[in-house]
Amino acid sequence: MSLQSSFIQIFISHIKREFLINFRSLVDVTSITSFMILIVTLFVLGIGPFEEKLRLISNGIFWIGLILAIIPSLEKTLQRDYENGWLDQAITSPTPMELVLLSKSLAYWLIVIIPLLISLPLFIILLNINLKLIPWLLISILVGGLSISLIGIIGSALTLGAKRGNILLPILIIPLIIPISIFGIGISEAVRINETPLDNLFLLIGFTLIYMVISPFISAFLIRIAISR
Amino acid sequence: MSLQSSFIQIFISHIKREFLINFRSLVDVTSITSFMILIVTLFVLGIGPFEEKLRLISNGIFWIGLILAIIPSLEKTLQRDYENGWLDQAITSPTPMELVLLSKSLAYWLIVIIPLLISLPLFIILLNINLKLIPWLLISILVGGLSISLIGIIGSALTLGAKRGNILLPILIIPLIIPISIFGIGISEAVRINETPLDNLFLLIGFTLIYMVISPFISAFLIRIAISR
Amino acid sequence: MFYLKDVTIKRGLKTVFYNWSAKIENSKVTIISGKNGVGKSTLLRAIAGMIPIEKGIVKNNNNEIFKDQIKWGQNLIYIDSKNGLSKDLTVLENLKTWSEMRGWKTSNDDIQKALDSVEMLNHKNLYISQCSEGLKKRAALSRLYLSLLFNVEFWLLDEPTNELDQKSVILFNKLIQRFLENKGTVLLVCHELKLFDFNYELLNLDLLKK
Amino acid sequence: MFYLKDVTIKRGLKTVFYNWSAKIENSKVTIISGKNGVGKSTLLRAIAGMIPIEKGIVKNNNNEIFKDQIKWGQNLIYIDSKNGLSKDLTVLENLKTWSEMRGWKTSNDDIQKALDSVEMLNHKNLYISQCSEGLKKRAALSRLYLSLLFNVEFWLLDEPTNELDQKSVILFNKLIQRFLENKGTVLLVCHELKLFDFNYELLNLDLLKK
Amino acid sequence: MFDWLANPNRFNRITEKIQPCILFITIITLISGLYFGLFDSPKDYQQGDAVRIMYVHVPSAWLASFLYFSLAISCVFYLVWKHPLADLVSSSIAPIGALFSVLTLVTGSLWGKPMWGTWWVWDARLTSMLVLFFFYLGYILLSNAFERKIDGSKTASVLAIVGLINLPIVKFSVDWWHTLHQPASIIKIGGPSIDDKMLLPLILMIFALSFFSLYMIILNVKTKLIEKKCEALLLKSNLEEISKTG
Amino acid sequence: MNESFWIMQGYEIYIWPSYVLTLLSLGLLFVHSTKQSQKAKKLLKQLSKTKN
Ligand code: HEM
Ligand SMILES: Nc1ncnc2c1ncn2[C@@H]1O[C@H](COP(=O)(O)OP(=O)(O)OP(=O)(O)O)[C@@H](O)[C@H]1O
Ligand SMILES: Nc1ncnc2c1ncn2[C@@H]1O[C@H](COP(=O)(O)OP(=O)(O)OP(=O)(O)O)[C@@H](O)[C@H]1O
Ligand SMILES: [Mg+2]
Ligand SMILES: [Mg+2]
Repeated sequence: MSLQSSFIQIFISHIKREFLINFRSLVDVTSITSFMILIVTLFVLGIGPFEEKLRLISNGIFWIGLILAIIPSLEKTLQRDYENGWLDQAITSPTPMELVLLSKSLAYWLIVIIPLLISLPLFIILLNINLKLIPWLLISILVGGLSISLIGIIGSALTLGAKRGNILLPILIIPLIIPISIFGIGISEAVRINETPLDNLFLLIGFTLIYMVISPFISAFLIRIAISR
Repeated sequence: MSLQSSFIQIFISHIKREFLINFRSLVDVTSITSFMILIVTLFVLGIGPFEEKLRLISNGIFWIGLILAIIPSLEKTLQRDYENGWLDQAITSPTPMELVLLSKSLAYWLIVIIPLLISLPLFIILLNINLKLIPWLLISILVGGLSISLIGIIGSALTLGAKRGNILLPILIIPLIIPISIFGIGISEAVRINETPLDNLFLLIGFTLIYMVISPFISAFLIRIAISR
Repeated sequence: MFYLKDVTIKRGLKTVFYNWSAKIENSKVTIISGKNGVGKSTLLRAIAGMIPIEKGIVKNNNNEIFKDQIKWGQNLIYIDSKNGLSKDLTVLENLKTWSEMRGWKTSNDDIQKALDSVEMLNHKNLYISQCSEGLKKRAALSRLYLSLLFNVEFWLLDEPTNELDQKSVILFNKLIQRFLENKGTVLLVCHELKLFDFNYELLNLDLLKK
Repeated sequence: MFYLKDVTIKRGLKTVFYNWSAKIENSKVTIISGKNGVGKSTLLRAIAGMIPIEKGIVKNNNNEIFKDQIKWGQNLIYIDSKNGLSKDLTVLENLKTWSEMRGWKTSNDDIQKALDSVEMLNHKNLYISQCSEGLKKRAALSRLYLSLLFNVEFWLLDEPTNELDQKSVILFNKLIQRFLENKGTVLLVCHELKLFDFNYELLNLDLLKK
Repeated sequence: MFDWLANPNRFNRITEKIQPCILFITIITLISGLYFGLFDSPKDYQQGDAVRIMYVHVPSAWLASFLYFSLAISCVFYLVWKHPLADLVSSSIAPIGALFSVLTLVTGSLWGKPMWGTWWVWDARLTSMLVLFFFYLGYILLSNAFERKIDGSKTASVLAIVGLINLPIVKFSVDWWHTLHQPASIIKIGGPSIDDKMLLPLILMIFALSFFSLYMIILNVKTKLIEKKCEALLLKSNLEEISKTG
Repeated sequence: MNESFWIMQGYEIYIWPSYVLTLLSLGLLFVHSTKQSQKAKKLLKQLSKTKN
């Protein structure tokens, strides 16, 4: 029996670590949902709660909420692991940084997605979402959430070693996120106007797959630079 | 001649410090504007770029952009000053914490407001804002920005000591922000439909004044708790 | 005479001091020692006014020090391992903004001398993020020199010598000696007593807390 | 034999080492000393592979160590003042996730022993945010015990004794001695040489860099 | 090919010769382009004289996109083959490209006001140009946000390349987005049939701006090469001093 | 030059600014870069002089 774990085991242990840190209590689980509910509320109040208006933009609000729910917290853990020296430990270990980062983004995806899926009925009520949309919404949240995590980790890594990183981050990340949000909203819109959402869905999946492959490498490359300062 | 500075001097020196930290280079000045433009872009894409729709919600977008531009960065500096021990230094000094916090929020207000005012024409073009709205917009940004800073600092102080502060913050802060955004948007909406925006403006000013008085005390109280842990 | 009488201090849920008393002599150095986690830093932070004292009395020359936090703040410098330096400011800017925060009007000359007292003059324009650990500590300790000019009575120092090289330890010793000449009181947490060449009282918490 | 030949290492814009050479003997302790800011931590981080070596060769037993980062990572433990502990995890969880990250299959028994080797068993369920500075350091050093079980060859330790109390320094000495028995090589940065009761080579950067 | 050019000395030698030619072509094409654009081209039957803005707007738009493409390619060269000259090229391209994207946005706005009655619409072209500008901005800010130039170059290069994947998708998806909602409500710009007389100044201006950019890039790369030499000299004398004084 | 050329069917307030802005910024870029290049060349000369 080898004393050395396989990559899969290391991968799972990383996800476990993120869950330990971020999913400690019920607060953590509910907070993402509450955050999104509040964002939605803020928007609805900002826009004026008229049904026609709301129906026009509910998909947009949902996606922007999703983005705002994932990226800032993802950024914070990466920043924290950088500052407390945990990334130093990871880089001086036999585990490839790419694996660490892939598991981090997957963990984040799960951490955000699970509570959201559970609370989906709530959003359907709040945003008056058409019921025929539900299966599509489920898929697009799943896939889109993953790509948001993957892009989020690139963005955080980009600014980790930079001088005024926290200020730069949103400028760098929003342009990268735009396609995802368009495809995601496109799916819902297509269903709403009774067209096929499949092409948008395939585009979203394709994009996510690309990021799945490149994001760990890019972020690892960037983190090595940040650590070498 | 006294060797001791007056409160006003201390106050100004604090604002100077925040400017030193946060206004180091052109990056800082441009990035807030860029950030808001990108938020607007993201929203518009989320909503669908049709003029009638856009006109309905441009005020909402503007205010949400303002909130998102101020609070996260304000939160980050407070967090940073807590972690690097600077708040310890402030609390073991003869300067009242309240003064420190008031200057911090005012500094933040200036830091965000100045670039935004300069780039207001840009937003007017992008969001197709009616020209007759400009003077009202100016006032409401000025006043509203101040209250957002003041509330933001309460929220950041609330979560400083909390174990999972970063996730809690938005949940705590959004309910406090909602009235501000309602009044702010109310002003613009009133002008749009040719009613008097004065009542909303007075409410906004009144609210801001209240926060101006209570925010430093509340936040100082909260920070003392955070430090005592 | 500075004393704590029957104080109870909690840290989180843990009661670190319970009905505990101690005396600290003014115008002397008292070194607080004890094993890790016994409560040295807690004690210092409590005296500095950051951690509330649940029960008991803390008096300095028969004044309850926490009656007037502002006045107590005037009399005290607290430095711990966190240093309290902004990493986006230079060494010089950090010292300047710190003294301004305390409401002290310092001349440029004073600031220069303060930096010189810990041999940081050459490094004064380094951003804190570019400093080595020891340089950061020295930047933090440069405050002590300034405080000599403004009649501060207490220095509360939590492991100030940790990252210092031998030369800096000597400079630190000198600062303390000057402070003693000014009748200052030093409370110092340290594990390594051999570093100091001044007379000190020892407050060993391991023995005292039994 | 581990050696660096004509290395140039930069930190930010500053060239900290320029065409510099040194030898480090395997299976011994080498203490790196020197004044603040001379480049001790930089050297350690460069050897650990975190800071790139601009020019020059670093070889261990005639293998260029940076050819295979993964293999070099297997052979090395690096601990500095940042500790690398998540403050939202307990001491035990930190040690466990750390060893899992390295791909080590450790039994619960090993983990317990590791914690015991630095007397952290009583504190194992404390969150790092609740630990005193010294306890944090000890939690970080508990990794050293684990590494004894997994044939790690190098320990790179940056000021490991800083916050430790006297008892813990003794425990740390013991760990080093066990490692030396396993033919391990230790590179240790420290300002206070009197703390150690083992034989060591001294690498004084002040003298060497002239 | 790139390796061959990447030798700084050879680069200097070759560019020394062609630089005046480039400048000459730039001036000729610019003047004739301006002449045809402003004087000797017909009014559009729909837009009238306003069409003349096209001769600065479209070349700027075209160059902004083309330069970004070049920037990303040069970044690939830098990251993959690690040639320092490639970085100098990218960092020379970025500000010029950013300028052209701003010019596109501004002249477009100036065109849009008389044509559409509004300074701005959120259509695919304009939105993707705005995003392009932010990629340029991101590249510039990020490459200066690090203490060490080389870290900034590497990080920003990554951004530029990721941006290259994203840009067509942004453009395409915003387009897609529109057709999904409803047919575009604005005039389809630049139809297939364009008067030859309008084509001439357009092409001339495209040439003028392209050669101008080429000239500026070469000039900036050369300046940066010289600056690098200066830095190396300074560093050397510094290090010699250090090793002398100890 | 006849008047209608300058007025351009009332579009002049859009056309002239776009041309002027374009040419102006290109010109400024050119001047700035040339200056920069000359400065660098001067510095190099100085440095290589002091070295020898
Ligand atoms: C704010 C306003 C505008 C912006 C930001 C803008 C942006 C752009 C961009 C990015 C391109 C390049 C597209 C490509 O290469 O495929 C472009 C091309 C073009 N634009 Fe604009 N534009 C604006 C307004 C206008 C207006 C009002 C007109 C005409 C009524 C116009 C006419 C054209 C034409 C004819 C082309 C070339 C078409 C082609 O290459 O396919 N633009 N514009
Ligand atoms: N990011 C940076 N940019 C520029 N200079 C830096 C940077 N980081 C460190 N330095 C400088 O590099 C030199 C070496 O730093 P290093 O941390 O290696 O010192 P050290 O020997 O460990 O000192 P100490 O005893 O204080 O820990 C110092 O002079 C420091 O100021
Ligand atoms: N937030 C907290 N919650 C619970 N317990 C805490 C908290 N902070 C500190 N403690 C505990 O309080 C005790 C005293 O901590 P303190 O930092 O004062 O120790 P110390 O004597 O300074 O130790 P060291 O020598 O390691 O610095 C420790 O046992 C520590 O675990
Ligand atoms: Mg302590
Ligand atoms: Mg060091």
